[in-house]
Amino acid sequence: MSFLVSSAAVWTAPSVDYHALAPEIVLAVGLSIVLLVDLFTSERNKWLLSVLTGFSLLGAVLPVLTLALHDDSTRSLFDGRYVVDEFSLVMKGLFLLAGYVIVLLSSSHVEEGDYWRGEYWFLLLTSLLGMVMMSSARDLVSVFVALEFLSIPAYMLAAWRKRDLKSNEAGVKYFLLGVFASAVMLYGMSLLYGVANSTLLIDIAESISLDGEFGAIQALAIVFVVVGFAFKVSAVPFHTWAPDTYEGAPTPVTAFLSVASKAAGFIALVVMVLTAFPEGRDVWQPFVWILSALTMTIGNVFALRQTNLVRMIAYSSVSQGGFVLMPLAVAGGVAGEAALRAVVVYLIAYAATNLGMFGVILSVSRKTRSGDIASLGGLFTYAPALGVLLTIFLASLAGIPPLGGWIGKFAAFQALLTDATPWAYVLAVIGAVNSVIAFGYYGNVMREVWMRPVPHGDTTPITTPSSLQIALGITVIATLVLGILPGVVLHFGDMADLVGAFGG
Amino acid sequence: MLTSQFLLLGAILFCIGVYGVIARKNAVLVLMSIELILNSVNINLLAFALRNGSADGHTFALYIIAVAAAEVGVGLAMVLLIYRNRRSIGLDELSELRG
Amino acid sequence: MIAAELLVAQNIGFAVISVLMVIGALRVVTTRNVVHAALWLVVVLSGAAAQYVLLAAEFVAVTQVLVYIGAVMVLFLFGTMLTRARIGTERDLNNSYARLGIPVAGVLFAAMAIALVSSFGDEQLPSAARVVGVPEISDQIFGPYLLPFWALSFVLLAAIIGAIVLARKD
Amino acid sequence: MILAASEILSPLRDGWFLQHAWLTPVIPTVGFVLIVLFGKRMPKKGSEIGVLSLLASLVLASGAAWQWIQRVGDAGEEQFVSPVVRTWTWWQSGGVEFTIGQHVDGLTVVVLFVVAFISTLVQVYSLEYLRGDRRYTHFFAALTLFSAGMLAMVVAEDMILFLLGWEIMGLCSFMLIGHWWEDGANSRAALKAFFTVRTGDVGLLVGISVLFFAANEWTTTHLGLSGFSIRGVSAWALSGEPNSTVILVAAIALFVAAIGKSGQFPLHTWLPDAMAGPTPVSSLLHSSTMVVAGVFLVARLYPVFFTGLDILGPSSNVIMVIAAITIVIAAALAFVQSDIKRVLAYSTVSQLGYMMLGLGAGAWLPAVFHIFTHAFFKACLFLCAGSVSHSASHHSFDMKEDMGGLRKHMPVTFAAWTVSTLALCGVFPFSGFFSKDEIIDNVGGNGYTFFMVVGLGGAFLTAAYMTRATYLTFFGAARGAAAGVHEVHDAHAGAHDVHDTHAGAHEADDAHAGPHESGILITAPIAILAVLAIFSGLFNATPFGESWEYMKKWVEPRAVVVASESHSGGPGEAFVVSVPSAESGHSESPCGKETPPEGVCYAPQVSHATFKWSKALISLAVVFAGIVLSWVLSAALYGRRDPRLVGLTQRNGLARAGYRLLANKYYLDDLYERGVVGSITGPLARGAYWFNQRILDGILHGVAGISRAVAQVVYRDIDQRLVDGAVNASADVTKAAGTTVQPIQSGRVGHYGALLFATAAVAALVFVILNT
Repeated sequence: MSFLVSSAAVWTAPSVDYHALAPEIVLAVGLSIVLLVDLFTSERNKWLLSVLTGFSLLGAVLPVLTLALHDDSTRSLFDGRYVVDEFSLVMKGLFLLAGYVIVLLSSSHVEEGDYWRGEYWFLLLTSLLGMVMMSSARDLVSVFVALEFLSIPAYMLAAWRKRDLKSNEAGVKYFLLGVFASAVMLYGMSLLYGVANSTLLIDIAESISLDGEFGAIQALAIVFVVVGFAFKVSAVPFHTWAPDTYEGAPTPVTAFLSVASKAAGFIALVVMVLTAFPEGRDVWQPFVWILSALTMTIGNVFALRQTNLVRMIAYSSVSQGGFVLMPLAVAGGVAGEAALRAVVVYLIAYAATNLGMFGVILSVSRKTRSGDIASLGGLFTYAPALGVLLTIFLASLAGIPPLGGWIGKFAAFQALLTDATPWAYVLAVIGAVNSVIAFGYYGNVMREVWMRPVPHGDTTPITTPSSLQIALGITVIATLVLGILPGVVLHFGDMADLVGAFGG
Repeated sequence: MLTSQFLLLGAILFCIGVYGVIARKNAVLVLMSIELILNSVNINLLAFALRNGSADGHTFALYIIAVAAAEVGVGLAMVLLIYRNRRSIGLDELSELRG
Repeated sequence: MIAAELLVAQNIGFAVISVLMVIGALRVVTTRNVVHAALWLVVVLSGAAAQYVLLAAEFVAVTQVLVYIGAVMVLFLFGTMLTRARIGTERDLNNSYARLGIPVAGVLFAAMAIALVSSFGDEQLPSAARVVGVPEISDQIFGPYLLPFWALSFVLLAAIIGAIVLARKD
Repeated sequence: MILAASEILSPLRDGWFLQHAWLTPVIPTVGFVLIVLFGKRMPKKGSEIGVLSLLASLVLASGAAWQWIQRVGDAGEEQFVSPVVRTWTWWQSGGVEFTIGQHVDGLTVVVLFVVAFISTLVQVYSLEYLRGDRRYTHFFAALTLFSAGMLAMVVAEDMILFLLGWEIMGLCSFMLIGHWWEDGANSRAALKAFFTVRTGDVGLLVGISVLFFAANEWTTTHLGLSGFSIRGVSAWALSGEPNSTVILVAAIALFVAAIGKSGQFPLHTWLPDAMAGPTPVSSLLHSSTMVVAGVFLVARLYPVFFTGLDILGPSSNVIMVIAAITIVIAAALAFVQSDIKRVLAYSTVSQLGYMMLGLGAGAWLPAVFHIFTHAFFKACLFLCAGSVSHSASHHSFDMKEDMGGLRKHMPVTFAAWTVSTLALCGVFPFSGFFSKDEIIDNVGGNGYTFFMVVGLGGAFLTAAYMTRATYLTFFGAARGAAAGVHEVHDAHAGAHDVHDTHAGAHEADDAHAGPHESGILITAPIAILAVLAIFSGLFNATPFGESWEYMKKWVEPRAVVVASESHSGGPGEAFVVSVPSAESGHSESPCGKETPPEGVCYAPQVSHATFKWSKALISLAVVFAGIVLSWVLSAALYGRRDPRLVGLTQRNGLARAGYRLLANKYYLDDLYERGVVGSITGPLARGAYWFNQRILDGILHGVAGISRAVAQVVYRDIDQRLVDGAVNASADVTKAAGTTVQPIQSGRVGHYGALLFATAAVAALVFVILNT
């Protein structure tokens, strides 16, 4: 039985840099506390859990800051399988802060609906922990586990309104398609492991760049891996779940999916293509190019014909995803760093704007109890503050300066023009045309808000709970500051240098 | 033994699984088809582990098995949920959300 | 010579198991009886475990038997029972557009087969490969792959808690 | 040579106002914020903040203009008067520094003054005009923000700030046109305007980007400026460096933006619809300020167009062609309008065409001068129209139904209107004569005889339609509301195109009163503008000799070669390398003709036609012919109801066809609606739908089916309700799109999965085969 003969060396405990892992540890402790406190609190005191969740997230921001301010800001753990670099710190900060805003958005919603509250917060934190982990994952196993880590709780959150058939449907669709996509991705990953004999992304990059070795198997692997993440970022034609899930899921969960979960998909995609396949650009660049063009266009065409507000936002966020993919389509060439910066900047600006958008929708739907765009009619006359906020967020999504969305679009186009290839120009033109078309549906909502009568003449004012007010305040300030002082966000973009990419 | 014989077996299982998830209406059967796909990935990984002479493939495969178990649990919970609400687990009937 | 004979035996074993697995898989996706499908799935999963043994991965093979055939299959059968599937044959298991799956699977297989054959062609698996033992796997799990392992525990915890909330009656 | 140059140099004075011109947009911005925050609680509902902030801007702009004149006075004859530039770093990205700052030169101070001046007057006018409006505060907030945006665009040092101001104006235009959104047509018009202009804005974005990437390297090394800087781009365009294709693309892209904003053919259709907004808005945004932004863009980046489109070259360029078409078709359209504001709107389109024509033909200064004079008399005309509707015609703008004979009731308004009309027609010695005639003169002088004839024809048409409008409004018998027939009017309310639907309180207020003169807050701005309509032409009265050409001295940048950064200290201030003989006006300066050997140019050498009374008399004759002919016809048609003319459009086939073409605005709206907008919202769906409707039906039903389809098209063409914003794509398109895309989003998991795997499979197969 030679099978049982071990050839392993003597095991030594891996050295763990606990400072580098501190954000994850804080979150893990936080979610355990939420789970335990949930057991011992009565129904009346469940509000405590949302506070605990918020504190866990803010608490995890602290180590992110100390890590960022530390001189040696790049830390590599587990032989480079888990890397804390500036890119990952920026993204961790984004996830934690976006998560905090989502907690604010959810709290009143969760208190008032018949939810399983403790478990809701627990799952939300779990998913965010997965995202935080995703930003540092630099090998196939970590990426895969982080992806499932952030997805599995999200599948269940989408179905969280248990008695609502639509919510059930949303959860089932999200779950099944998510599993399909991760199966395809896994198959691609198994091939990558096979050709590289390592799960480390930088080893894979080396094996793919071996001269003359690039063959069909590598192409297949790259396509499959990109498909897996294209699902996560709801790129057309892998977007089909997104509108259905966004519409059916509880609205705060939709905000979570459309911002945080999508951003996680994007950073995974960025990390994979830039650190693992830099030499495979002849495969993923055209593929992402096509996905980007399709995503922008189809998302817009569908959004134009929606009457349901959340569904329209869903398609709009599909279309926005196409804009984030746009710089990635040229990321393999000279525009690599510009593309990385554009993705980071776009994600930050988009997160602020879209979360604010959902904040307004949540506030308004507390009164209207309807998802129709028409239910926003005359919003300005009875809730002027919400009307103005909604207009700001819509204008930002449409890319009108000086609001945050503009700087994102600017960075994306800058990356394309830096690449200066005909295909980049064509994509830029497609993007420009789409950004005009997009105004069609954003403008339609603005018109409802400003220039339409109030449905049923019901002009009772809207009472917005204070948590929502805080969330709206944070997001609108972020949207304005990002647009007016783009230096702030572009600084993050410049800083976000990705270890392992660009031969570094 | 050839490397490609195991890989082709994996590919066949993968494609049968893909056929299954498209063709099947019953949610439990769709979940079973997904298991076929995940097993094909594991066959791949272990064949490569033998080919490359490294243990990473084994570890990866074990992690996939664990995640697959979690996914089946979640999937069946959702199936029970829709069964309770609709008295049916036909996925095709879940088409209220569309357009 | 001895090695070559052994390989013949392994090849025959591979062929037999593979045929069984493919038949089983086809029955899983075509049978009209949910319980039969589950039983055919057991055939495929056991076959996979046998293949793992052939691939010198006995620990994974054991895990496969324990987790899949032991736990997952029981889950499936519970799921089948709880959703009151008929024990006999059912007509309504397939979509009206089931045939759509054939071309999709066909094209997918074509792409995979071309890639696999062109890249690995007639490459032999090393006959005297370094065998990976359990200690080595554990060294990996508790060494470089520690963090995903730690994460997996949270994934399973989340899955259990979420599944309970979703599945329970309230 | 350096010694010789330094002798003619003297330090140029710049005072506090020039240094702080950037405050002009900042003050209204602050005013806007204050109105939004506290407006409703103020005693005058925030309007006082608006008026005061604009007044402050006006003071600053006037001060800057005064100091600029002094600065020019300091300069030697041939010295380049460098703009007063101040910049601050805004942000840095990817090695590029983005600055924000002010760039004050002659063009800036002219437009700055005009914008601040008209904005102030219009705000004062609005105090009375919108009294009691339910969104009074919002109106002033939007108006103030608009002024801030426009002023920011005018003082912008770089294209980023320019773009910012440009977009803010677009947004405010949208809000102001839709101010009375209770009428669905108004909000549709607002969206249409915004969408059309945004379509053009893509051109601006593209143009700025192309310029940046083409010029940045050159500007950084030679001038130490970024590729967004207006000075940098101008110098680059004249340096002989640019690739001719690149700069052509940039110029065309920018011109597309100018077409959208300035209502040039074929994107002019939004401007008449924009008259749905309150009259002060039409007066400010849609006649005198915002719509000249496109002209301003061309004038501002003139070197780019000069080089890119080969202005002054042997053949005509795209600017002139578009401008000529615009002049003629818009003037012709003005004849068939019965809404007084629409007449003025088409007139504005036509006059913008003149400005563009001037720029396209190398007559930079006359075009800029026309911005200046046109602003006064056109704003005055709009305010007069508003005054008429406010006090005499019961908020109707329909000249045929509700006006007539008002000259006796409204002496001030009538006098101001007449003066402004004469200015617009270009009658000596009113202001329009000096600017418009200069444009026509210079177009001819630069060798574009055909376009000169077009300009003269346009002048004839202008004179004719303005006479018609004047006759209908102020002469003849009073009709409808002007005659005090309120009941009849109310019954027909729905039949009129556009109505100012004021708050009920206001209606009741003057419902019993007959036509009367408006209050002082309305007549005072009108009177001030009328005075300027008479005299503003004297700022560049070419007929009176060189000494009267103040504008040329103050505003026109001098085409001299200036040492660039790499040769000396600061751009512009250092020394003059070569000297043109400016007196003769004909180019000896190498600027724009060939690469300057050392140093850079910031402006191309343009020529000036010498004024001849003989030429001026021809154009005056044309104008008088137009006025007289139109007066006779109008008196016959509308006054005496001459049977030979009344109903001519019904009887005579040719006249009928012509009238219908004009009445339908050349079917352009329908072209947009069906062609452009429809194709954006769902090309495939539309194609499928079209195929289904036209081809299949056609085959099935034969000729009868086709003719029915054609009849349907005609019916829809006539139906103006379909002339709609881009958003409201017709219901059938949406329905067709719905059926086409249904399979993609069927809601079935199996379909979704099949799509996912099928795409993965196809992509995999393609890339596998490519890499095997």
